[in-house]
Amino acid sequence: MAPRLQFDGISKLFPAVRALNDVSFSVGAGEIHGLLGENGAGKSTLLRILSGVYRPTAGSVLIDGKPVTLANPVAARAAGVAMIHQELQQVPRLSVAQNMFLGHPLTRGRIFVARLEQERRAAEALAAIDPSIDPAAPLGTLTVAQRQIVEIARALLDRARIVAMDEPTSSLTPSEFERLAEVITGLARDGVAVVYVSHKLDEVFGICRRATIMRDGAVVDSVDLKSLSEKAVVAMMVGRELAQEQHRSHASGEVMLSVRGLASTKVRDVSFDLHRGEVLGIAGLVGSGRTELLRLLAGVDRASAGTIAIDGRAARFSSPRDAIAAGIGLVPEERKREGIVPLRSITSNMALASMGVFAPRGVIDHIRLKQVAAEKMSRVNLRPFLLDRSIQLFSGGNQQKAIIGRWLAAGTRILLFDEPTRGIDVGAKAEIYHLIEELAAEGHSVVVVSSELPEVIRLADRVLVMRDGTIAAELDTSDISEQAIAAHAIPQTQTPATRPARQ
Amino acid sequence: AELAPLNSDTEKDRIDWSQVEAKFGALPKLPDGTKAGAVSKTLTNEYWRSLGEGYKAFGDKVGVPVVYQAAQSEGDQLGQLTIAEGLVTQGYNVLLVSPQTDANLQPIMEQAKAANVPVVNVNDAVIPQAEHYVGNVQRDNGVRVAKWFIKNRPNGGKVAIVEGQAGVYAAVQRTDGFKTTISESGKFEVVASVPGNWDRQTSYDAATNILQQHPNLIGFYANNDGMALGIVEAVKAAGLQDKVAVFGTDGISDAYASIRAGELTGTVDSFPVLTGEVALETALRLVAGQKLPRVVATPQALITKDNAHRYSGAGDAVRKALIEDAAAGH
Amino acid sequence: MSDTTLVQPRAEFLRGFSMRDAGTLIGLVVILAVFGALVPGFFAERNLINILQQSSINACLALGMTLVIISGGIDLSVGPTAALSAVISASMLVAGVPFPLAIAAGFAIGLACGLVNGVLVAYVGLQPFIVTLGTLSTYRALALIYTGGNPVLGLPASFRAIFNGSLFGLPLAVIIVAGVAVVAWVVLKKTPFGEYLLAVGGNEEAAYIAGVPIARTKIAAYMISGLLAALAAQILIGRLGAAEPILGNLWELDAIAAAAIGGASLMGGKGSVVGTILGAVILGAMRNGLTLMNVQSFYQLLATGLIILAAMLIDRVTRGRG
Amino acid sequence: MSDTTLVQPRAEFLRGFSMRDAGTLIGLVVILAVFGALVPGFFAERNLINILQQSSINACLALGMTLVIISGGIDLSVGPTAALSAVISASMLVAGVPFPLAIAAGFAIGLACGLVNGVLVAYVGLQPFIVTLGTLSTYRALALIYTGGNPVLGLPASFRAIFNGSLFGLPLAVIIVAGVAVVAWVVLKKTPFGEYLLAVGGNEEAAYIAGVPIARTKIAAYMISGLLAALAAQILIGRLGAAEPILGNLWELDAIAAAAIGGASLMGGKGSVVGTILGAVILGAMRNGLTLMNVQSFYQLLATGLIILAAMLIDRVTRGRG
Ligand SMILES: Nc1ncnc2c1ncn2[C@@H]1O[C@H](COP(=O)(O)OP(=O)(O)OP(=O)(O)O)[C@@H](O)[C@H]1O
Ligand SMILES: Nc1ncnc2c1ncn2[C@@H]1O[C@H](COP(=O)(O)OP(=O)(O)OP(=O)(O)O)[C@@H](O)[C@H]1O
Ligand SMILES: [Mg+2]
Ligand SMILES: [Mg+2]
Repeated sequence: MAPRLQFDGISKLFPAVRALNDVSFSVGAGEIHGLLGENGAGKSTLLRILSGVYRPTAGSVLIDGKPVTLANPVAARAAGVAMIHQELQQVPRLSVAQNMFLGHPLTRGRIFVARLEQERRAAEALAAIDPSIDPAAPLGTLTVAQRQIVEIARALLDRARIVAMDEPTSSLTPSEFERLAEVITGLARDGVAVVYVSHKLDEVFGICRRATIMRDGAVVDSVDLKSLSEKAVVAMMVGRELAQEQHRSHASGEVMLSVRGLASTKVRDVSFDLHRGEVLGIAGLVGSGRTELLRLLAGVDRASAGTIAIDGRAARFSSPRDAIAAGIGLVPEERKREGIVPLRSITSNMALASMGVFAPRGVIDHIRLKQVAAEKMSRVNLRPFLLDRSIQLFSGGNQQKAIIGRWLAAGTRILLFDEPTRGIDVGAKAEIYHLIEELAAEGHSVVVVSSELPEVIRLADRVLVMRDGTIAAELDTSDISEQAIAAHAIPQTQTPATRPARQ
Repeated sequence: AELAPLNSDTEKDRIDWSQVEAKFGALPKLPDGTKAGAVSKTLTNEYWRSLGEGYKAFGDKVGVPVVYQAAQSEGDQLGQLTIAEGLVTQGYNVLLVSPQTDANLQPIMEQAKAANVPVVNVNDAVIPQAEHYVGNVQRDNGVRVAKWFIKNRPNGGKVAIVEGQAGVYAAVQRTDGFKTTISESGKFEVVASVPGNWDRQTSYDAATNILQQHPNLIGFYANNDGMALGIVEAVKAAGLQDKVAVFGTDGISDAYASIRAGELTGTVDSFPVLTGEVALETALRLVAGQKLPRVVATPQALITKDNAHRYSGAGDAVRKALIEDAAAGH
Repeated sequence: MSDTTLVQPRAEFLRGFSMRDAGTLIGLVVILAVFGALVPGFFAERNLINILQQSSINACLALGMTLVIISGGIDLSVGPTAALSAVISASMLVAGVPFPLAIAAGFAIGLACGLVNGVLVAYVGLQPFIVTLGTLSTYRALALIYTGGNPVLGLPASFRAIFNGSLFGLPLAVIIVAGVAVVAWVVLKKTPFGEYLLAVGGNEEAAYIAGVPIARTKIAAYMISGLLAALAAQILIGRLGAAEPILGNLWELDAIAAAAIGGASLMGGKGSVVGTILGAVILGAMRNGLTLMNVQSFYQLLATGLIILAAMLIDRVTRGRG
Repeated sequence: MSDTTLVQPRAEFLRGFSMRDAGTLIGLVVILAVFGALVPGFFAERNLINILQQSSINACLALGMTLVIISGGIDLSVGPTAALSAVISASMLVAGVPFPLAIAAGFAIGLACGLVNGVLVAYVGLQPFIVTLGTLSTYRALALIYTGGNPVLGLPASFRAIFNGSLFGLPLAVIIVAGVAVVAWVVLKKTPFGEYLLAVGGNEEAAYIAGVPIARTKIAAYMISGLLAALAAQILIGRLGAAEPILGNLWELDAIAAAAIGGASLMGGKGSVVGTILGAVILGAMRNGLTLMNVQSFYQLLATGLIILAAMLIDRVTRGRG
């Protein structure tokens, strides 16, 4: 019997880039197939071809043995393909249910949108993962995590024969992944072919039996995960062995940043100190106010109460500019919306926060700018190393590297990372961890907000656990463990599954 | 010596169009290949198209080709300047210009002088440095309508003005002529003087509002005929057609039709075709080397149902009627 | 800034009447109150009807404009579209063509003008502003060429009666436009097309990926705008009894102003039928009030500018950022 | 559609002369070629200089407009800003105030008008289109009120000589505007402010988090636009010898058209100084050629519309989507 899905010699050329080169592999009905590779390996491009967003330059896609023409998203959907895109593809002003049914709404008499029916069906689909999401709420009022769940639920509505998931869990916590895993295995039991892309190898090992590993646009191999170690897979992805690194502390006793009684709409009475050379982890459930806290520290939002002192001097931020001048920089959570200026080059994006440095006399010193860009971008290992190319053409991981480079160029002393490795591959992840440690060793102070507990444990000298906008616990190096963090993060009165709904 | 800035309404060095032939004789013979270039405000208004017809008619009569252009819209000042500059470059022997504003064709004066091409400013906006002007007295438009009211509505009453585009010379002068004359009589009150922007719909709405607030209004004066025709509709919609007199300006054919139908009370016709003929004749006399007074005044007449027939015939009949008028000293 | 891009959760008083519309309503109330205090007779029933009637044409255009703006576009060509539709309908009427046919021809012209705009925007991928700037000149020129620049006069009285009548004391034009508004509201709030408009303007890429027919949605928006411009033209020539090729000069600015005052965002994805209607009435009330106060033309122009700014400010203050 | 939002990487032939500009240049060459073939004397040196001179005022405004558009805004008030600046400078000149002072006052007016626009956009958070639509009326009204509607006549000949002179056979106005273009190019390509403009228009929120002074950047863009409108006003009154309160009617549309033909995106974040200059020359050459061909004004209007569309189309075809 022909496989449910078969890629046959797919190539994709973009101007100046060969994103895919003769990719062939197949996925059977009822199979959950992992698709692994570093940033820029071509995973999203392949799935975008599958979902009709891009046309392949060569090669074909076969479903149940028959070649299909996937000329546009509508054709792909008609061919039985549902897709969860890596970047959230949503319209903030429409409701959750409207977004889920966008493009093929349920109608009454073919004229009116059957709003209630849509909301009922949407609620059903959402119930499997997060029943707290109100299908009638405007999508723009949801958190990123909730929006991602909506995106997943949308793919479930279709009863598709093939479901492609491009990093569906990049903003989700492990407990949410658990429920997603159940949903995915349920799909597989019903004979759906699932292609699952994730940089979280434990997830892939957890639910996939087979996986295809890609590097530089080509297939390295399709492998049986049962017979391979994570380490071996990583080696295939990056083309070399990655050394397992251990946490090392560089913290000194000198207080660099001191926060007292900080509060805003979502943050209550937060106090802590951050030392020179320290990496401070902030853990907590989605919606616990971590992002909000970082935004206050970075001057993006204004605090309603509390004080911030840097090097013992009180600081008052009325905009990020003030915070940057005081030596604080934020690597934001939503890269596309808050991080990059899409049309501009890597170099421009990097230099944006340090224009004063590059233009001491009002005119930009392009020679110096080029040097610094080359230096910082090779330090973060940008790939491809095209500094004048517009940033929107880079993979998410490489965009993130450019944003980190932005603060390196600005000589920022206090770096705030919000989900620093969201959507970033293992190789780059290791590089970023290494980078964070190096920065700490050089005397920078770092705050890392992350929903991935191993990441927090790997990086942090000390961990603050947030709950409902306030600090529920502070764990020192010796106390840090997944269990300890989870115990403090989860509200006593409720389980994570019934996290309060926001409308 | 520098010319004093021209005020076409008050300039002393002037001659009435009907006197030109008597004083300066028939049109002298022109150099071979004489051609005239003309630029006016816009062709979207019949007035300016008729002016062009006048140019053409006279040009045909004397065998002088005339190129007639206009800006793309009223208010396209630089576009008009571009056109005029094009005409200078192309080597016409004389230019007839009807500028959008008093100033926008100023550079032409110098360029034409340098190229030794006489320029005749025809009607409406007045270039201060203009050496030659052909046209009517703008202010007189308003004055004539005011006089009609004083004569035909001896008891006085409330009147309203709907103005053209704010700041345009013709609109300012016409409005002022009407307002001043009618106020001096003492019996009339100008209860509203609001912008109609040369636009029928705007004028319709403005008239509706004015009528509603002053149902006992006795008359409107509009700065052009398009606006007046809009007002007529508003008056009809308010059911006041027998009580409210409506006057326009320009004498376009629609205005005549409406006057004959008994709807529009009257208009001040400034005889654009004749003006065009006179203007081109003046221009050609200059080409032939004659020295004419700075201003050649063209005729205008208040048209009402009673005299409409007299002025709406073929070109020569109108010309004759106007010569009679001139002789009678109107 | 962060808070401009976030959507405030809004307590919808009624479905379809948002906080944002309440802001516009307050703007209208303030302006009405000021004129009511300054102008005797401003609140007379007859004058209020006048205001509605005088707002109706702009409201009609502004409704189409709102849909186009929601789709992320703009239609600068509404005035010339109306003019072209008007002169063609009118010349057919004068030639004795039966009303329904002549009116249908006018509507067809409006649809065709909108189709051209829509195709250039959606299929050729040109910027809406510049496309409709180009067709603004083109359609105007066609109307002028067709008529030789002359108005078309002498529309049959019976035709004029259609648009000049009254029903329940309200001018028919007002009732027609109110009907159009209801339809537009239903379309925007209750139909897939309304959703598509919001999606295309709100996030075109997401809409495309979700299978929304992007091009058809945009083209439909421009065609509706053209159709409503044609309707406005019929109402106007009915009222004036003549169709001029220069009719509709600067209509686009009034229509855009009404839509924007009513909460439409020129970045797309946002707009309200109720708000647009209120915006059109604000502008109409202002013109009416200034005329009744016999404000001199320079000061009327000043007041027009300041009131547009004030309406946006009032709205801004009552609503917070966004 | 997904691929409309992605930009093709461009091979830069020369720094600052992009593929996109090459598209505009091809548009210009085609239009020049057509007119050159149709109009004898079109390529005469005198006529080419005429074209440049006739394009210079629009180019000057369009440069400011380009910066505003890049920042994600639009400035409809350039014409009235120029008018206000013109009448105030002119009345000072006529009153005998020394030139530098009178010119400086004109520039100050331009800056002030831009400041008001900028503050309303950046601090109050109103939509640029509607803010500048409001100030369009407001500034015009102020110019009319200040002068009572009358032109200010009789500017000193020596003042006029400043802007009317020639250098190396080129009119001074052309040289001044060329200088402005060079400065604008340097500003956009070589200064932090240029980067800020592109960032603010490209992604305001990201720019904000990266520490870009959003409000100041936007305000500066509007002030530059106001300043260049004032400069255009000085050039014009120098040429005309008089300043009128109604000067600058519809200038905004030409300026926007030039910027858009030159590649500026009205969604912000994108625009080119070289392209804008080429766009202004395209429009200027078109006017000039049509006049020399003696095209009747209705057909000129038609040609204007069609050529704007054609310029965008040529550019679109030579460049691919984007
Ligand atoms: N529209 C485009 N135009 C040009 N190049 C592109 C385009 N889209 C993707 N690329 C390039 O194609 C390559 C593959 O990118 P892709 O997004 O498929 O990688 P990925 O494996 O999904 O990476 P990540 O793990 O970061 O999501 C990259 O080099 C990227 O820069
Ligand atoms: N765009 C938004 N609109 C409305 N509420 C929001 C928005 N963003 C965040 N919130 C709310 O602010 C609160 C704190 O969110 P925050 O993003 O700080 O949490 P977090 O712990 O960082 O979680 P996440 O991992 O989702 O970022 C949550 O209750 C969330 O609903
Ligand atoms: Mg990807
Ligand atoms: Mg967060």
